Amino acid sequence: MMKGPKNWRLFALMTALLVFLSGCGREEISTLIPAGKVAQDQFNLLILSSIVMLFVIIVVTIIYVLAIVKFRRSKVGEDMIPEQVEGSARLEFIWTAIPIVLLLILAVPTVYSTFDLADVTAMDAQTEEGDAENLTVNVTGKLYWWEFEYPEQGIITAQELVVPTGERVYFNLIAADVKHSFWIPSVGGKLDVNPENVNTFYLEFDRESAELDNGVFYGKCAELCGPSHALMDFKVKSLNREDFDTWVAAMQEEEPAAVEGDLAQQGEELFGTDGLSCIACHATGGVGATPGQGPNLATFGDRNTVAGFMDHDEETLKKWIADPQQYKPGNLMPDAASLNNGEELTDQELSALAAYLMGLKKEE
Amino acid sequence: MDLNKRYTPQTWPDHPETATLEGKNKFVGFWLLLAAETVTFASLFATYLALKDKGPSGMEFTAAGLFELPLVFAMTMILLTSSLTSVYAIYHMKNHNFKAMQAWLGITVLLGLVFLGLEIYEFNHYVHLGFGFTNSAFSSAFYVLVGTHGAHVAFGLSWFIALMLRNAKRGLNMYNAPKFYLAALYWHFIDVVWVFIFTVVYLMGVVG
Amino acid sequence: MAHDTHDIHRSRAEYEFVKRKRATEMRGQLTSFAMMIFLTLIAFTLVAAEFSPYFIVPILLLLAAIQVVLQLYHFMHMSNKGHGMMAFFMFSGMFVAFLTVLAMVTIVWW
Amino acid sequence: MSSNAQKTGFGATIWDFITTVDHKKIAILYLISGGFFFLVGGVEAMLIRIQLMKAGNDFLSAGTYNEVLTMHGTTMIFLAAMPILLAFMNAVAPLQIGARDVAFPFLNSLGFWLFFFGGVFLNLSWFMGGAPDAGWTNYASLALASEGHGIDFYSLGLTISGFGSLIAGINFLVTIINMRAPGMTYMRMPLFTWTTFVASALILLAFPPLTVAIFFMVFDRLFGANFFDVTMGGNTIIWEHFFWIFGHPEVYILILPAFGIFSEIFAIFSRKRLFGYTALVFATILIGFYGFMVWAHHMFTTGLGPTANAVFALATMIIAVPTGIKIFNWLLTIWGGSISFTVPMIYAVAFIPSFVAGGVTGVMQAIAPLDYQLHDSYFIVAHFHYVIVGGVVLALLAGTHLYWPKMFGTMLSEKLGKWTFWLFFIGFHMTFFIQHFLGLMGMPRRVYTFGADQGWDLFNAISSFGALFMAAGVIILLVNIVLTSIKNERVGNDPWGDGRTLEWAIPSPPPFYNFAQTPLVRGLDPYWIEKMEGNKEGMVYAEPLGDIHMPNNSFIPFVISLGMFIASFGALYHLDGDKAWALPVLIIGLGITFGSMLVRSLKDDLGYYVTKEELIADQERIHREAQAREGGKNGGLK
Ligand code: HEA
Ligand code: HEA
Ligand code: HEC
Ligand code: CUA
Ligand SMILES: [Cu+2]
Repeated sequence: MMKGPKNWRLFALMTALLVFLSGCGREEISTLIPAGKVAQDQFNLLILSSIVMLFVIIVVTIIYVLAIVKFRRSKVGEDMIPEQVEGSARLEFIWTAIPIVLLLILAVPTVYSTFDLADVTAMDAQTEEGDAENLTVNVTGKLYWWEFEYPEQGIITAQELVVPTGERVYFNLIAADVKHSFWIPSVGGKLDVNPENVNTFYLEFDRESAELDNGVFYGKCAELCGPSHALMDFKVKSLNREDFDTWVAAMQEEEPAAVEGDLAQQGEELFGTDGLSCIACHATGGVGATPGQGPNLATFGDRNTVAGFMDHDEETLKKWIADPQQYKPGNLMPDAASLNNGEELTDQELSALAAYLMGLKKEE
Repeated sequence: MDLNKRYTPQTWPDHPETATLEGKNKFVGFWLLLAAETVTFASLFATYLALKDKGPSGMEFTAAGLFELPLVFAMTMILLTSSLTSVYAIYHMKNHNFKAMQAWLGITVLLGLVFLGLEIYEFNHYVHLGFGFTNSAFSSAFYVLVGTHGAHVAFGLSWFIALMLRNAKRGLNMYNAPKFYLAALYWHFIDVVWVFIFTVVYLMGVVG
Repeated sequence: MAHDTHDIHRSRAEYEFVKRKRATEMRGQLTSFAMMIFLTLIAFTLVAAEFSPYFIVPILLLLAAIQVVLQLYHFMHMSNKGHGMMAFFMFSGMFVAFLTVLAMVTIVWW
Repeated sequence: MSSNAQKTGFGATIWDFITTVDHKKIAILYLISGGFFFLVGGVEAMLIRIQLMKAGNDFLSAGTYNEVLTMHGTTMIFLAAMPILLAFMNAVAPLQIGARDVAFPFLNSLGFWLFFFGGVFLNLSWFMGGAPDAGWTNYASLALASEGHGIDFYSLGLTISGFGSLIAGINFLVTIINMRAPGMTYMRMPLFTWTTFVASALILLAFPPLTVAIFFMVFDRLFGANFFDVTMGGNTIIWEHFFWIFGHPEVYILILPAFGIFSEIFAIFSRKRLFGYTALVFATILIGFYGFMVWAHHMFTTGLGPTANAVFALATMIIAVPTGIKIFNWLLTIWGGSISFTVPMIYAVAFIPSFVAGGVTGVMQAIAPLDYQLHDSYFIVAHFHYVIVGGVVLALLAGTHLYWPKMFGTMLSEKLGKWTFWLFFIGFHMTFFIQHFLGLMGMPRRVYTFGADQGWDLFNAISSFGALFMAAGVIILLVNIVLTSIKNERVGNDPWGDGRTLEWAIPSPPPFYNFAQTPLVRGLDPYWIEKMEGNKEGMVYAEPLGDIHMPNNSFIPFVISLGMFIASFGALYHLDGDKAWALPVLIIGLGITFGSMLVRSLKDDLGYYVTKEELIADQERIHREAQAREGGKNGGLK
């Protein structure tokens, strides 16, 4: 509703400060610290409706407190029989009319915003050269992880969404198994990820995630989808357009960077078809890959987390590979032993895999 | 209320179904049940419409290709007629003419049985064609909608039969008159549902 | 209280009168029945004649609606006195039914 | 041949309750079993709060948490809140309209036993391979994917108890339509009866869609149908629609009777006629009516499109208007009254700000674009616990205190009652107020754990701490009940001293035939009118003393329900394939059910008469007991 980016950015900054001071959550995830137009619109609605509601509560409270103070039996006398009033048409009218007015105040921005936030007509717009004008990301929700496909750029990644700042990014959402819901609280309200149909909406990212404490926005699955629903997190990196283009270019490189170090090379071997066949589920290249059974690991080294929510270090990674079920109950990755004919991997083998995976990077 | 009290056409009240409080309660309660049934069937119809012709890719059967009208036409005529015969039964009930009522109810039951037989034949036929319950969302929705109606028909018939047998020797009294009346109401309701089934499922299905 | 009915005794004449009234009513029912059959015939004929669906479907639904009214009001006597509450609940039921069907045909697939 | 022959002994009492068709005893059955399930649901709530007490807690495993969460919601809504409300409806509504009984005593009993066996069946899932784990909403894609039999327990259990609710709904509707005493016009009915009426109408029209959807679920999971199987052309959104076409009216089924209870309380303890009675009645009807047109506000993020979202957003907001009318009329009822702060009244007074707070957050959620942020976050959890706990549960607690003397003939301790109130009330706000902010800070609901890096630790700890207070309050209530039952001081007709409606004109507890003579109602609040006119009897009569027709007790409702209970096990295990006993069990169960139904319809059951002589004797006994009480101590408040 607030027009003009400058104007509302200031507003956003002010409110963000305000809210931050009162300790309303972390900036990576709080809806109270909006970091994009959609979240900002919604935040403004929150403020507007809160004011209206506060007014309602205050009116009720005043009447209420007066009544219970003035008319307690100890005050009016034990034997007092009050007048048996029937009602009052005028009062009925007043308390029908005023709420209606309040609701009308809410109704107008509601309808406006509902249509505004659903406006994806520009999604398929093309430049004169026939390129897409806007960035579109196809999101697939899978049992406890997220896949992000950039159809125009021909790249696929997982767990970490990378987006440019300052422009609309359009999303196509679909579930591969059960229903999920795609939510980046500080950037904008959620949309369900249904198994039967593609849902479409847009978001705008107005802050570079590098400015944040943890360097990423937090994304969540907001629809109960099984035991590990709570852990179906993803992270969002918003880069300025330049950095974003660099990232895309790096992803588009056909040749994966050479694997460095003996340990990592051993890891690569283990990862491949001659080893444990991790590659059967996990692609390691950004381009040409098809949607996979497991997350694309091309950018694994750049990530902030393992499996979307755990610390990004080798120890954790080793533990995860050895026994994923322990950390994310019900997820679809087999433990390493079962890939290794029932034998536990040695610590050395795990370290090798970890070293290899940590070396998979696209950013510098 | 006295079960053994004998009535003659002259002492038989105008509305025997609501002449006692019990009767009136049953009567109102039954109408309410019909309102609930309306919502039930609406839910089934709504689902059917949403899932019509939906199935796995390459699905073989759609409404337009499957349904055959002559059979449905016959079923419709039979059920409509049975609705009329049950009206006759109630007409005689109100005139306190027990024999005639039983006779018309008998006809109603026969027609109902034929209808049910045809429906079973129809389902059987479809299954043999390969259109089974588990084939597609469409098939599930179709069988559950029409099957639920069929189950209602079966229940209505059992109700009629039970009433006729139970009261065969007793004649009409204040205790069973509401029951006959309600069974007839139920039968009409089943007919109403069928009107929508033949319209929405079969006719609109064939039209496409 | 109201558990027992008041006994009524009608004179022969009264009885004959009521009986005649019922007979007339019964003829009305027959007419309704004839109409139902007729409407059904129209419906099936329309479909057999293969007109355009846009033309047929609304008519089919209209015909069905008329049949329902006939059933409810003539066969099920919903117009009789003392049916007010029942009619109210039936219509409420139909209202919910209508909303349900409307929702399922409009906003389930998109 | 009256059946009030005094048999004693524990076995006889149990048998009496199993076979009873007396609405007052059925009310007690509902109260006990609903209360039991409330404790079960409450323990589940405590487990939830313990698990979420701190970040990364491992008190419950992920799978178990989902089961606890699902069973908490399902138990509280279907097996605790609704049955306890049905208890009060049974205990009070027929008395309020001057009826000797409900319209269908037999069905009343059947409704209870269906609910009971459905609830037991659902809870047995804990011991038979796992409880349902797809949330109380049981969304289809997850429900179909759920392993084990949890979801099947949910489907079959709710089907059975759903039939029970439907029967109860029809029963109350017919009772109120047909059985009102002479002079009790619709516009003289007490508000609790009115809300019972509208809530029953909602039950009548809202349960069928749920039943249908659950049948689809059963067909899909157990018989290979494809309603929700996307790969076979099915559609999971159908489930969502049906669930909420039922689910939204369901929350009004809960809140309307609660409104009714509070309406009674406000009038009684302000000694004042309800302000704007007519407006209150029409607001109730309107809420019921709108309740059917707003369900998609639970689906704003499903992707129905902006048009649907906008329409449903506006429709939802409208409900604030009739609800506001009620709030303000209550305020004006106590305004100018003489307010006595008894325990029920404290609850009623506390209800107003709590419920308004919950209601206004509801309206905020109705703003569709804002709901994109709020949906499935803890803000929602805060909203609905504010309306449910701050509205419905407070009403249940208030009603328990208010109607306890009428149901059991003895008063709960006011002192302990106040302890319960304060602990519960403080705990309630502490637990749920803070959850609004958790939601706004990005915490999704239905998460079994959360990381320490999300900034939610402190608020969750506070929330969990508050829940302890609620538990303490509930435990004191239990103590209160035990102590009063032991003391068992008998009370008279009108223990609160300011009763206004017919139930306070007859003894506590009322004799099994309720009214020896049917009362004649001369206006709104008939008992108050008679009292004010100095009528010692408290009633004028519409008929002379005469024989009263009563229904016979029956064991059949229990057996019918038991049959369905047994059959459900058969159905549930039948498709495991390796259990040969399953099919026979299914058939035997259905056989028992249909067999006993057949017995019922073939065997005439004409009831019996309480003769005039027996009545006179019984009235004299009641009179003697009252005299004795009067001589000793005056029961009741003063
Ligand atoms: C007793 C139960 C109860 C009651 C009474 C209500 C009452 C209302 N509810 Fe609530 N609701 C639930 C139980 C209840 N709800 C539950 C259980 C859920 C979650 C289900 C789940 O997902 O598991 C839910 C979820 C829910 C949602 C979905 C949120 C989401 O999942 O995204 C919405 C959205 O619109 C909503 C809205 C409302 C509204 C507008 C009211 C209104 O009726 C409130 C009206 C009252 C007032 C507004 C206060 C008094 C009025 C005044 C003083 C007048 C002046 C006021 C104004 C002008 C604003 N509710
Ligand atoms: C009537 C409805 C009702 C009631 C009364 C309550 C009452 C409570 N609820 Fe519940 N709740 C729901 C309906 C209800 N809830 C629903 C529908 C959901 C959604 C489920 C879903 O998402 O699917 C939900 C979800 C829900 C959640 C969210 C879980 C999640 O999303 O992950 C939480 C978390 O705090 C919660 C907490 C509580 C608490 C602390 C209470 C307290 O008020 C409870 C107070 C009661 C007690 C504390 C009883 C104490 C008993 C004892 C101490 C026992 C003593 C025992 C003996 C002597 C034998 N509830
Ligand atoms: C059957 C398919 C499958 C195989 C084989 C498999 N994985 Fe996975 N893997 C998955 C899935 C599915 C996930 C996502 C789990 C989740 O987050 O719910 C995953 C997640 C991961 C992650 C975390 C990804 C991230 O983005 O944070 C790593 C690392 C990983 N796997 C490594 C391996 C290694 C190493 C092997 C071989 C030893 C392997 N995987 C074998 C399916 C598989
Ligand atoms: Cu995916 Cu929750
Ligand atoms: Cu709702």
